[in-house]
Amino acid sequence: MYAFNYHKPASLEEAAELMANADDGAYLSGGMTLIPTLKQRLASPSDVIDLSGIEGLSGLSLDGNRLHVGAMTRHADVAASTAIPALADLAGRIGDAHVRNRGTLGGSIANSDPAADYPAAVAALDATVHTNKRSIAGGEFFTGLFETALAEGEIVKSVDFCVPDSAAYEKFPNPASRYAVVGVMVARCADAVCVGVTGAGACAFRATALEEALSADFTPGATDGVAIDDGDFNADLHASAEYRAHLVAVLTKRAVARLI
Amino acid sequence: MASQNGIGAAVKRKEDARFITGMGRYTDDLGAHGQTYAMFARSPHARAKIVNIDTAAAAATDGVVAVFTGADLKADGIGDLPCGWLVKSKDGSDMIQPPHPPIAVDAVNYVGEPFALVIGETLAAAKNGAEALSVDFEELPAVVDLASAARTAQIHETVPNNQCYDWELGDKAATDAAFEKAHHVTRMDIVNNRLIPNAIEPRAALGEYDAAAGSHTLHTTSQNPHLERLVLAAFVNVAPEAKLRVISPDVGGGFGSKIFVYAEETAVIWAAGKTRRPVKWTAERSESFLADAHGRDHVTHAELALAEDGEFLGLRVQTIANMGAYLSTFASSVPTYLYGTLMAGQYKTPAIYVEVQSLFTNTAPVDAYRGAGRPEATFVVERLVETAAREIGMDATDLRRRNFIQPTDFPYETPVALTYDTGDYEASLDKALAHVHYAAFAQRRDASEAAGKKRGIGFSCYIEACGLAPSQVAISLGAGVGLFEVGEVRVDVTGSVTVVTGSHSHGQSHETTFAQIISEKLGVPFENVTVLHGDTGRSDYALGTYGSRSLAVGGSAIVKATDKIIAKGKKIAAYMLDANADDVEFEDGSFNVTDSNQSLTFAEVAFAAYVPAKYPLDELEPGLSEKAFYDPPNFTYPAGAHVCEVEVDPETGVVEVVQFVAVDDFGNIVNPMVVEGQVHGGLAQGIGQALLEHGVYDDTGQLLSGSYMDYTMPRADDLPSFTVDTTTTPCTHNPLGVKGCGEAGAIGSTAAVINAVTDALGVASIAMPATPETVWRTARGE
Amino acid sequence: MNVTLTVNGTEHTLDVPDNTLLVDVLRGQLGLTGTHVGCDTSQCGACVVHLNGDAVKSCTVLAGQADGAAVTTIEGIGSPDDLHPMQAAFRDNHALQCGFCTPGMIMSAIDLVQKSEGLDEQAVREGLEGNLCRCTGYHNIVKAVLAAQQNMAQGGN
Amino acid sequence: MEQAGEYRIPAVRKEVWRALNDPAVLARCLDGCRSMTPVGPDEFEADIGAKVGPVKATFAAAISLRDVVPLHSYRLQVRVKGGAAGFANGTAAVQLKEVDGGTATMLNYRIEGAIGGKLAQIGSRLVEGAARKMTARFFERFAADFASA
Repeated sequence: MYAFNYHKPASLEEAAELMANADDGAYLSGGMTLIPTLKQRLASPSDVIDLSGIEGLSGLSLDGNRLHVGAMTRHADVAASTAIPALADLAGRIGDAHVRNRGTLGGSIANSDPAADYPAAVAALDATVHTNKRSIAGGEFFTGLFETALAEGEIVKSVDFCVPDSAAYEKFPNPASRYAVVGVMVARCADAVCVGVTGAGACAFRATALEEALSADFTPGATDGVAIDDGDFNADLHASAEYRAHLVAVLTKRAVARLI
Repeated sequence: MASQNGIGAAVKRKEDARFITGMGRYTDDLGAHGQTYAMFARSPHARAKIVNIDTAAAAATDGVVAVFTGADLKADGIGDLPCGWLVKSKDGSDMIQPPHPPIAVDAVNYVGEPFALVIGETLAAAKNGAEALSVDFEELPAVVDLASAARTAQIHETVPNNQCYDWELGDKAATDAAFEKAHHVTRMDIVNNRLIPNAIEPRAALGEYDAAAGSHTLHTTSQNPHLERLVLAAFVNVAPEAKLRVISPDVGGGFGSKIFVYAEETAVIWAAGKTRRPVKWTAERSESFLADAHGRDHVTHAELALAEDGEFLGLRVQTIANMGAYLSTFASSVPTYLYGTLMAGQYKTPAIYVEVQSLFTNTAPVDAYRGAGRPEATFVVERLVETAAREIGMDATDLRRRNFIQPTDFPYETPVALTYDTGDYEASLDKALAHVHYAAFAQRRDASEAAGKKRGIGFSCYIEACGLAPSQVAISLGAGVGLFEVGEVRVDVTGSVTVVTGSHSHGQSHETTFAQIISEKLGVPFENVTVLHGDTGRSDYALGTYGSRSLAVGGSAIVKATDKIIAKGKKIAAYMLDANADDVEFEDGSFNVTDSNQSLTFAEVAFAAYVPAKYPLDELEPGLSEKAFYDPPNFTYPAGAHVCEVEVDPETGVVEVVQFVAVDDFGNIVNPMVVEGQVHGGLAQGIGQALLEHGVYDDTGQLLSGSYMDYTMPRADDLPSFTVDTTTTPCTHNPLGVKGCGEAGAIGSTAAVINAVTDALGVASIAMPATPETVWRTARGE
Repeated sequence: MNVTLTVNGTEHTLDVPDNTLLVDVLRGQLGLTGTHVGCDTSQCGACVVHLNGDAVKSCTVLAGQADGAAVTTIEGIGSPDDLHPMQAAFRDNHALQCGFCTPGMIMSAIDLVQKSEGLDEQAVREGLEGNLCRCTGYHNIVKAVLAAQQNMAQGGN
Repeated sequence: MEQAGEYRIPAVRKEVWRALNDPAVLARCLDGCRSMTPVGPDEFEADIGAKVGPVKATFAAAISLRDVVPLHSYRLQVRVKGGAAGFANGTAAVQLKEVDGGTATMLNYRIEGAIGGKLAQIGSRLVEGAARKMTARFFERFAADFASA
């Protein structure tokens, strides 16, 4: 690691001010991506601003049909929650036990790793991302490869998820890293069917063609023949774009099968 | 004596007490006063000329103690890293060994090759210094694809066509004739995927120089510290042998990759002398991926000729083996004498001809990795046999039985230069089939089919040549060193025993199994035996641990030394009891005079030897400490039957190993618990090769699977629990009747898995590793 | 900067550079070399310790993040004369060979068993996915964890 | 790693060609480019701060134009050194064609690239996506430059 100044501010305001005053600051939540990157010397922030000292950023609470999850809530705590079983299931499949004991929801979505699990839920569960400045609709949050709608220095405070009538998350893990090669969350809220996909593209997205097919006929067979355009899909050692597209279909079908 | 802690007992390990409490001492746990840290600057290019290295900024970096380039080592007389086995080509010419400077001088030839060494007061300072090096590389096109490597750019000036050697074994004419009369020929193209060993402890070295004594001490993660010392002294010229002590403390796994003498420890021990400061280096995993010797990596065409009734008539194998950019310490022997010689397998194939062309590429050097040559040979033979059975419509186990070497055939001389001493191959197969409930397989397959899955079963009846090796045989075939082992048994004054062995343990449990041998042979309580290893300052020159040899060769040396102890003890006892030495027997830890009730305990005799109050000093030296060197007369031949059952999800291509049975014949067994553990670990690596692991370079020579993000290590949830059992035909030529068990799991299992996957899919072949996408595509007929 | 850690029950206040990792404090400053480093991408699990009761990879925690926390390392759970049931189960089931992954594996396994009830083989295998072992093929590790689960339930730690 | 694509640019070919040879335009369109300095005929040096998620590295790039056929095509070669992160080499073959009776220009590109060092070793899963993003962003901005002009 290169040298940096470590800060543990006690408030969002203090954190934002530290960031504003830093030459090149980086927020640290769970550190599951940032710290390995620093260890590889692939980033050299002047200041690392640890958000874990800020009160009130973690915990889950249910408000009507919205589940409110603090940004610093660890994956393990979401995995142990009961309000949205599919979200708990998703959180329980992130990384490994040690990642789940440190990694946070806010850190995960702010990073917008194309292979992270949470973005599938943000896409599928009509989420709203609350920051220290504003609220951002889940559908507009992820904008590209490691890119989000967050402005420079903006901090995620919490995420609200719709509590669906039913939902299921299906994940095809990368055999080496255990990130999602493809992850699909299928959720039913009232009449709507949402299909959030992670791993396949540059960032999480909703598979609208699959949603339409499932809205018309919520059966595993309904997705057969739905074309999934893999033109912009990721490709790496473990999975070609074509295979990822195939997995999107298979995992969607399996998620639907679990829900009927 | 049927000792509770003797031979054959599943004794709990002595070494565990420190390992489970965090008190193990691995190289990186050590430190020295005034220690500095080494960082190697490594080539980002697969092939480039080094036009210039400007070290000024690096040297001026805060906390940097010294900066060394390859030229500095060369100027100081540091020699090249040698390969210890000279292989000759078909035409009788010697293999071509390109110069391999520890630190690159004029050119770099693989990504990760070190071209400079920066010593810092802290690791961060050394890293900063390494980043401040300004290097002018002239990039050149890299040679990466093995199949075409002989026809592309020439990597080394001295190596035309990038060919190290073009070797053959067996009778070509007889084999060709066998194919002429064949009723059926099975032909296969096989790629044996490159693996990266990945012992969980990364390599490390701590070099110290004692200016007062003019001597060097190197603590390092070596499987054979004596070989390390020999090479560093005799070939690399770091220091005279007597002024260099190499110590391997606790070592966290090796699997072959820590046999070799590498650039890093060479440079570290040299730099300690130059800087007069202790120098420490510990690999980061990213460095291990780039710079540890890799394993396997063959491209093969193989053919099996069969008679109408399934009798094997002949086997022809053409292999191209990847050496990587330079010859690692034993690289040349792996695809030749550890590969071609195993092509008979368990079968009476009368004519075999093997050709191996070994080529250089701009990739990390390739050398022995668990099994070393024998897994590759087994994969060829057992894939061919299974495929032949399918092609001729015969049950794969029946075809094997039809061709097995029978118990009455031993000693059996193969057409590829080995003489198997003993074995019973059907016994292992029978037991394996019983464990796997082969008869009910069809039902299980139907059940899977009904659930939308495809189930397959695959077999592998392997043989290996272990206990490396008879020195005379090995030296006549090009080995540069003898391959005996030394064992020293020091009886302490009070009758406890200290054993010093040249075999080094990096997980194999020597401290336990060797103590069991002593306990059994001398009747000394297991707790009173201490085993020391891994230190050139403690044991005589010996060869260390590899090739499943520790027990068969190292253990045999200890038995020989023990026999000497007993012989001397009898003489002492005879004197003390006023009896004839020929009348003294040693049994259950006592020296007894036959036909009398006179007896002395082992401890009493030991005490008398060291406190020679009444002692025949004119006939016997005082003391009770004996040493023996053991050079085996033959290899040992562990063999067995592995059966794998898989269930494939055709929709995703995911393969689940639902059952794995390994029945092995390791001869006699000293500690069945340890043996089972060795088999389990080997199976994980063999299954890992089949389904998960792959060292992948892109076509410019960049290692793409260079971290645990992309190199798929087998994890707990990738594997099933194994069914492991044994049969026993004792080795006929070593005193313990043991054969060795360290590599069997990795040798036998890979072919069984791929045979099962191809069975499930109903295809002739599939690329390894059979990853989900590969399986999915294969299932779709691509 | 100063950090205060309670390691294996003893409080230490240490002056460390801001970019120090917890594992380096443990190994380098406190001499607790039982916690190992086997990779640099936070995957192998050789460095697992308990941080305020949770298993974490100490190579992926900054010393500053651990300020004020209680850390338990392999050295803190038992000694050769008084083994933790998990340590004893590893020995009794030959769940280790070279011993390098063992401390992290044991620390992960303890956390797994403490936080779950009625683990079966598959759950243990999944629960250990963050720890690599190259020697044992995991077979005996799984056996050991299941055995320790029994013993820990019967009043062990 | 290869990519290809085309953009319709609402400008006459001469203007497009001029822009393709203007370091200021290239610098403006290249993500993270902090400076682009001509160092010889068809040779430039650039400082590029690349950011892919948490990875942030500064690269010194040497850019040269090869096989220049004025108004028609060139190959833009980029050689990048990124210190600890590694290196990247790339070539963009760019062709221009008049369309819509010469009122607009079709820009056709084919990119070949290779990266090395730590980026390739531990980041291979992201290489293609990151390269695609940088390329797309470059040509989008390049095209947009004309649309807004």
